[in-house]
Amino acid sequence: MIDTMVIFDLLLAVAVVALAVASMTTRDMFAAIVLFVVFGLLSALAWVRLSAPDVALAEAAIGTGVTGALLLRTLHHVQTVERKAAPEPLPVPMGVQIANAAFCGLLTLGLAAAFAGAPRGGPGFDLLVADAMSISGVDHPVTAVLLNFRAYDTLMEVVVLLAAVIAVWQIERGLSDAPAPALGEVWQGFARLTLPAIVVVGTYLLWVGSSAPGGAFQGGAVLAAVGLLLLLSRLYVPRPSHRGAARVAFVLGTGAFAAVALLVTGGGRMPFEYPLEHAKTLILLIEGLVTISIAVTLAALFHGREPVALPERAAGTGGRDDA
Amino acid sequence: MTLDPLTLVVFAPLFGAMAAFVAPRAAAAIGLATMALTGAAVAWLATEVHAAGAVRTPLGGWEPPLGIALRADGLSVAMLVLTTGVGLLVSLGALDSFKGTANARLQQYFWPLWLLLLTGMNGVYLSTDIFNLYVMIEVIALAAVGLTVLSGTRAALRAGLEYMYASILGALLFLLGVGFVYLQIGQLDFAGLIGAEPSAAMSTALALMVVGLLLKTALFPLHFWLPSAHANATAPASALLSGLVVKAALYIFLRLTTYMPLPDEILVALIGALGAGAVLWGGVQALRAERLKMLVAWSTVVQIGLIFIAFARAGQVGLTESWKAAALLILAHGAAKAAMFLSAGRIKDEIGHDIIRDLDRTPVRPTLAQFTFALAAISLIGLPPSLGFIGKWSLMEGAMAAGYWHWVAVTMVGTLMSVGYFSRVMAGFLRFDRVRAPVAEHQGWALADLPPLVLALGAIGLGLAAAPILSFIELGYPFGMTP
Amino acid sequence: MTPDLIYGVTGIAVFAIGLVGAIVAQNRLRRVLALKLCSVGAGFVLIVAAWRSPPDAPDPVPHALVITGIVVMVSATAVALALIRRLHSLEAEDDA
Amino acid sequence: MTLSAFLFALGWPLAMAFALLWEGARPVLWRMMPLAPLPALVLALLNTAPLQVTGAWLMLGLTLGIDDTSRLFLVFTTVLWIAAGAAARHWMRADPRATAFGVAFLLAMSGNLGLIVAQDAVTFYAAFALMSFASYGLVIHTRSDSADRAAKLYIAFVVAGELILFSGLVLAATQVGSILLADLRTAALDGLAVALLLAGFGVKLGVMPLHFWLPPAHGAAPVPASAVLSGAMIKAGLFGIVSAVPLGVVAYDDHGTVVMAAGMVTIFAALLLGVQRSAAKEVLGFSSVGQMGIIALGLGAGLMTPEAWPAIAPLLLFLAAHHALAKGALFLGVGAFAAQGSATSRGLITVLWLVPALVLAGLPATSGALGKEALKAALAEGSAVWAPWLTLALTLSGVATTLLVARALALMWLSPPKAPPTRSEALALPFAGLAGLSLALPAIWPVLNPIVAAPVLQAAPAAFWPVGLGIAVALGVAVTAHAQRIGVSVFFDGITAPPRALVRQLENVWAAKRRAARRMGYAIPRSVEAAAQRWRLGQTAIVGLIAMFLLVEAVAAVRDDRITAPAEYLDGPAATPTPGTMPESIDGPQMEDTDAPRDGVSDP
Amino acid sequence: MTLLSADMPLLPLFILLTSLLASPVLFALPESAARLRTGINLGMAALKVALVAWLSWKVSQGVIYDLSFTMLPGLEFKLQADPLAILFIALSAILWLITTVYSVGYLERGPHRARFFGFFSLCVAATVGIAMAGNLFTFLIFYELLTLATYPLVIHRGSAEALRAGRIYLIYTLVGGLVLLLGTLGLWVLAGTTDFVPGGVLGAVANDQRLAAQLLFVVLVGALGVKAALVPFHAWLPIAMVAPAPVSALLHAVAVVKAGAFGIMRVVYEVFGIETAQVLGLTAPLAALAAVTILYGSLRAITQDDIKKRLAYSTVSQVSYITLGVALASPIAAVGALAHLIHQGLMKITMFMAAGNLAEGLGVKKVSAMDGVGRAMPGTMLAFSLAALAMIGLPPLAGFVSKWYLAQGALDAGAAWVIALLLGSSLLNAVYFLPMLHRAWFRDGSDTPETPGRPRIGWWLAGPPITTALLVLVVGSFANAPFSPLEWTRFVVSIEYLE
Repeated sequence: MIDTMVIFDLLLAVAVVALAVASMTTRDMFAAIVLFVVFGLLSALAWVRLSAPDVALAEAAIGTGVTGALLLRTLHHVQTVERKAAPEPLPVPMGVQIANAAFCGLLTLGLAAAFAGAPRGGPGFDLLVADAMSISGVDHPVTAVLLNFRAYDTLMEVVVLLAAVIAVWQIERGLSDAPAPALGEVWQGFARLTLPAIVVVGTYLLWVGSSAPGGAFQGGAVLAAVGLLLLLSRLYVPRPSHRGAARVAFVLGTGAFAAVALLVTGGGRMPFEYPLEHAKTLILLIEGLVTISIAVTLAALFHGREPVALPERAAGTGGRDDA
Repeated sequence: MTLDPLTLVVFAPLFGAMAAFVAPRAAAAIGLATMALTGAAVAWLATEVHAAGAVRTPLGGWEPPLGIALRADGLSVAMLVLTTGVGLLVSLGALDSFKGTANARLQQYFWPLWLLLLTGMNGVYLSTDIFNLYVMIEVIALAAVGLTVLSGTRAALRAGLEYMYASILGALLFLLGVGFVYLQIGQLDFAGLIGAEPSAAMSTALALMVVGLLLKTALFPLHFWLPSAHANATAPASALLSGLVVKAALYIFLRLTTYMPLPDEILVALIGALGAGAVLWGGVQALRAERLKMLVAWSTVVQIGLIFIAFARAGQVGLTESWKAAALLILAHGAAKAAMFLSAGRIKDEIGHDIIRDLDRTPVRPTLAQFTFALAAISLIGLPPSLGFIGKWSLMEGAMAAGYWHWVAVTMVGTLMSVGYFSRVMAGFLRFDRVRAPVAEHQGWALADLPPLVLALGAIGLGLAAAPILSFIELGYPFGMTP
Repeated sequence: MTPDLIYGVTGIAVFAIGLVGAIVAQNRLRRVLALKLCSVGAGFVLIVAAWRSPPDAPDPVPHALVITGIVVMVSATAVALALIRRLHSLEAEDDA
Repeated sequence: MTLSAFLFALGWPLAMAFALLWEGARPVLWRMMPLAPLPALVLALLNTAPLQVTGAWLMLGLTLGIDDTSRLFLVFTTVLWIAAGAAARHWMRADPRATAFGVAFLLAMSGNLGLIVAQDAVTFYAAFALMSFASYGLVIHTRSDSADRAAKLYIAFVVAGELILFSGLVLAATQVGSILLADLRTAALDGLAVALLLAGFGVKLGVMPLHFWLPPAHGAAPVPASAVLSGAMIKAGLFGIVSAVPLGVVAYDDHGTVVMAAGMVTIFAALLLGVQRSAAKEVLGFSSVGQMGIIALGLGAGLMTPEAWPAIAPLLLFLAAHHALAKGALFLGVGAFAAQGSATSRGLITVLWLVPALVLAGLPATSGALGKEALKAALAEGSAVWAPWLTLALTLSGVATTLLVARALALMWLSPPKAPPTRSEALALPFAGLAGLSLALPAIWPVLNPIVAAPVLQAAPAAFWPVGLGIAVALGVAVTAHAQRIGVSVFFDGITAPPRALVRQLENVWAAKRRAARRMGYAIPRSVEAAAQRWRLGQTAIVGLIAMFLLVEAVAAVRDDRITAPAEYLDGPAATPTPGTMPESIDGPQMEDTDAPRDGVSDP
Repeated sequence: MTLLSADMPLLPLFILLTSLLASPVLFALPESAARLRTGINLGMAALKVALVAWLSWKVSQGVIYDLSFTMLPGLEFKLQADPLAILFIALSAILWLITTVYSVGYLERGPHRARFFGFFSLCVAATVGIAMAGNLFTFLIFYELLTLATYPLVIHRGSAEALRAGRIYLIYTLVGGLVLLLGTLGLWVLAGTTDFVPGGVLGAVANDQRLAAQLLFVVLVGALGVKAALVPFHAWLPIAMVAPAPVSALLHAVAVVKAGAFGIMRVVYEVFGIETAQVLGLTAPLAALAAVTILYGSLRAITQDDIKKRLAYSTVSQVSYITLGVALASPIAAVGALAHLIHQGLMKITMFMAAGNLAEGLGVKKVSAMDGVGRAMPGTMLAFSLAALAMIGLPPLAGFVSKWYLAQGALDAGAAWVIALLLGSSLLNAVYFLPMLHRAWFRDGSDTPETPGRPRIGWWLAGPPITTALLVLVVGSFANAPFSPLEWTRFVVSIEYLE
């Protein structure tokens, strides 16, 4: 039993490393991204093996799914927007290459040695978490950590997401609606069928988060998939008039999270110190709103540019409205 | 409501950012109000720190190591004051700089991004947890990149992308370091770091985190992304990036090396040597720079190097003292560089270009901006009585007392080079015989000249207040020093 | 030969591969990909560190950290990709 | 040693003189010219003891001989004549009146040598006259107007001098009743006789106010003649006084006062008059006058205080020799200088010329300084009233001499004297020989006569400043004069031109270099930075730095001297605190409480 | 109300502020507000003179003014008004007033007047600060401020030549400042204080670390020697002559070179202490350096045809008299040196203003063009002549007094060679000044085209040099009167040599 599992682990590890190398070395960028997606899924599998199903879910949904989609979308953009052949990158001298290789080798050795020398399975936060679970308001330890013990980190994580969407809108501000990838007719039908199912899965994931693997991020990612499909299938086309709502949706989770964190201080508590009796409710509320925000934000990140009214003259030519 | 200033300092700009994002038309007003609120919070915090030495808030009531605590001591507050003060003035400058309908959209994005940046920086200065720091530097990174590319020009985008790569890589190195720390000691808060036995994992963690931070703070030779990023951003963004953002990583570096001392004297010397490299190479590049903003950006590289020399100048043994010199230089550079970038931006706006060799070919002389530039240069060169001078004095004094003459020599060479490159610019300002048209002396005065002037005067005048600043920084013993 | 050792080494290898890619690669997209590999590698190390040999449950805190890391990374990736897209468009304008 | 030896020594040059009249013998004779005084020199060197020979039948009872004084005189006189002869041989090579010169030269030589070995008044007088009158031929040799004038003056003084001398000698001899000089100088002559003797010899000596003939004559005569005139012949006056006047026997206060005053005046008046002259040799002539003033000081002191004379006499002798060699060298040097064609060789001659010049001026440790310092010491034993003034005068004479010599030098360059066509280096040899001898005199003198030399060697070390001051003033005057001659601004332009040109050249080179450096300074950093960007060295640096850190830390770990966590943090918070019950954290008291320094390393 | 009490402890600060605060106001004034500017300028200058007079009176009565303010732990910003400081302040205050009058006339209708007068005030403030600095650290602060404030004045004309001169000036003085920083740090590290204390603070250190103390002296004097224009650091001074006449006058007479000389004085007397300096064997080399500078400056002056350059080289020479007097280590020589600080200021400012008038009124900038200018501008040239004769050292003018004391001091110190030096220098002074006077008074200037007609020189321009020339006469003639520079100097020396 043990042996087979070790063999499995070894094979999986080799596969993960090989895929990583392959995604770095494949010339074709599309193939590289596909390899990367496979790599991500196998990594998630490995994490399941390491008893981290929440992380595995998040990695599969966000780290691999959404990231892969973003990469493909960008690749599509890069490949469809015509430009002259990019100037050949100048070759880096052999000496520099050798130095790079040598340093990286040395570094890897050092990291590996340090890892080998470090204690594993040593005392972590296990006992602390176990002690505090009872008053955390949730049953699932990871969720407790995310939304209670280290809620500040999580808040800031959502802030990062918010910053990202603002930055992306800012970067692509005024870009005309360049041709975005769209699904074919068949796939559109498929999308219509699957959408309700995905919504259900996402909501479920959010709900179980409090007691079992799952939670806001995973749920948000799955719901974001809905958004992706809507966008791809052109079932939903962002319009300038939707901007206000979108902005609200982006900040909803962060705002609620932060507001709750501050408002609980009204009872003479620390920020983020949820009153025990309302802890579960508050956490669920926050999770729910954050899930919505995450879903909308991820979808917006996929879509990229801020929906703007296109000036007629510039339609379709990639002009800028604020130039 | 038991609101505490620590939380408010982080949350005020956060709410402000969200509000400014949701209500783009009122972004400027919201932004200014937020700045005022944050300023008030910082002031409140300062009084508390002044009274109590150090204050802390365990968030969620969870004490570290399980939870995360916010903590403020003299150094944190000094950094907060710098950030808020410079930020406020730059914001005022930005108001004028983004005037006009063409820039209305810029303004809409500037405010949320800047306030998020402020959130991140304030968070860094109050944080006591290394993973939290990782998240914070990511907040900073994304907001900073957003600001870098605000101008939307090709050069800015290229520089911003390069900055982004460097930022992410630096953060990931830091993250792996965090992983090693957890691996070894199972804790992530500063207090946990203090008692850690030396081990391979901790050393590796330190190496990864330090290099990650050096990359983010752009210490030579990891400065490759900085000059073009800072030079191509819009003026207020440049001011924020150069004056404040690099300081966040620097601050983390300083904190970290207090709790996890560099394990070998050689490493301290190495850091100093890199600083010397920055001073010399940055100086050379600034001397040959063709554009004003590029020159100023290279000067940032120089100043960062100087701060690291200050850090290394007395060796591991004198770290307690070195800190002060480094902290003073950080403050001095923050104010002076922000002033310089703002004034450089003003000059560019008025003249229409910032080619140094053609500065004297225009009849337009934005006198006040040029004057501000000169004042900022005084602090950056380190002429008395500026804060830069006091910092340099502390640096050289420590180096001399310890007999490290090479650091003294490098500092002096750096100073001379800074005289060289800034006087290139001044000569362009003050030369009149290449202009045929009558020179309009006071042409180009604007309200936007005021913030940089205040900043520059602050950079100079604060030198007179160095003693109180130093004693304030020591509140709460951020350097573990016994009085 | 426990899973934590295997996957720990795997994680470090992945991080190193990503690092090499990040410093060597010239293609903008591949550099993003490389950074993502680094992030996964760092995640491996944290999760391995949290692992306890069964039947002990793993430490949940690192798991939470990795989830945070994943979200942060996707945000950063999105921004980087947006930059790439915009830059590409602008350079295409130049060519035109 | 017999009379014949003396007669040969004296007759040899006489014979040569007559032989010169035969044309066929002339080339050989000219070649032998330096050898003419040789027998006399041999005579002097061989006879270390006093010697007297008589030829009762010759003249009024010819008495010749050598004593300590005359021997030394004979030595330096012959040396000088040898050198002059050597110079004359070349100087006169192409001269149409060479024969006349040669005859006069040899006759004068005979006379000079003769008077030194003469021991009776008549012989002495005869030799003296021979020398004096023969010298007329030397003075007038060039037949130029100036030579004519000089010769006229010369002959007038010679005539007068001879007359006075004659009367003096006669009077003295009458009073003493003997014509032997030895008797004259030990007897108590009366004042008149002494006065006449002093005046007669004084003319030859050139002490003021009897000096008028001397500078023109020295200036007019050909160079070899000037050398002997100045070096040897005027010493005859001194020799005469020493030989004939009863010094150290009777005190002649009045005479002494007069002589001393004359000497003092002479020293400085010679300077004032000399610097106005426009020919180098004339200036040198005045310098001779001035030097004789010093001699006169000694004589005057001797006249006033006979007790001091034994101390003074050897010094005067030494000074005479010193002046003879140095001045002879200077005159010959002028000739040698004039004969040089190129500026380089003139420069070389000038450098060599400075040797006797400085010796004459009294550069410390040279004969001039030694003699004067010894003289000061000796004079101090004489009149207490005069002593300080004498000391001062002697000291300042150094300044005066320096100035005169400097003037001569300047004139030599500004208006070089004419020289006949001759082998330029041939004239340099005798000059160099004399110059060397003048420098070596302090070493040679004791060999010749240790007793006489003793006081000289014991002389106090001299100060440099008189010479230095003289040089400084001379330079100043020269610069000023030059500046005035060519205009002040032109002058300053002139002196600043070479350095300015140099500076300009350097500036040009520097500017070119700087431009190049500036170009490189701009180009190199740019290209290095570009290469660094292109090769992505920054990226490499990231991994490089990490690797370096790890390496250093690994090494430190192996060495096990790592810097560990700060001491006072170690007793910090508990490793695994429980939530809610954690009273302390990093800002707890642990940091304030401890007094230990933060770093564990420097713990005392 | 203690601030306004009879003693007014903040009096030194007020004196500093009269010009320091005037500066920003002057900057802010629009170019056209000429009258207001002139009013502020003259008012502040007059106020300063009055305050200085009061201060002098108080100090002579034994009141001690000492203000300090901690900048870094143990390191104070310190102002003190000791008699030595008063000497320098009085000079700067009086000459500021006079030069301001002159500048107003000189710059009439010129460009950048706001900037000019702003920096001008700042420059005077820096000078006052230098004078009152109670420690080397404070001195350094004002020393650098002086550099920065004079730079815009030097390049005021904004031409390529001016900028080149400015760059050279800046390089010399900033490098000097940097070296001074090094020296100050060294002093701080060695002695633990940078205070100026009569008798010095380095006595103990000099025993233990002789070499370090000697090195420190070289560094400090070298740094200060840049501004004092000691050979070989003098090159900037003649080049800086492109500045407008009032600036040259101020640079040479009051601010820059005097700051250097004054600093050397402080360093020798109050950092090292004259005895310590002697023990360390440092005074003789300093004297030698000063002697070389004196001769070199004079010799270079002779060949200059440009009037201002000739005056500049003359300054190089004359300022070193001060250094020489300090280095001779004799109280009498010190009196000479200090008196020369004042006297040279008066003489040189007269000459520079006169030269400025020549250039303004007649366009005469060369010595060779000075023929007959005496008749064209009798007042100015009389002033010039008086100052020149004073420079040569003719009694009863100011220059004679200081030279007399220097000579006496030299004998007192057993350095007879200085007499020769003084004679030689006076001779050279005569060589380069008398031809100018000869040309001005005894030659016909018919060939200079500008001469015809009355020159356009008003009283704003002609008055100041005449005033200072009269002062030259007065301070020389009444040298022994109470409160004359000489008397005050004796007072100062009695303090410095008492310890």
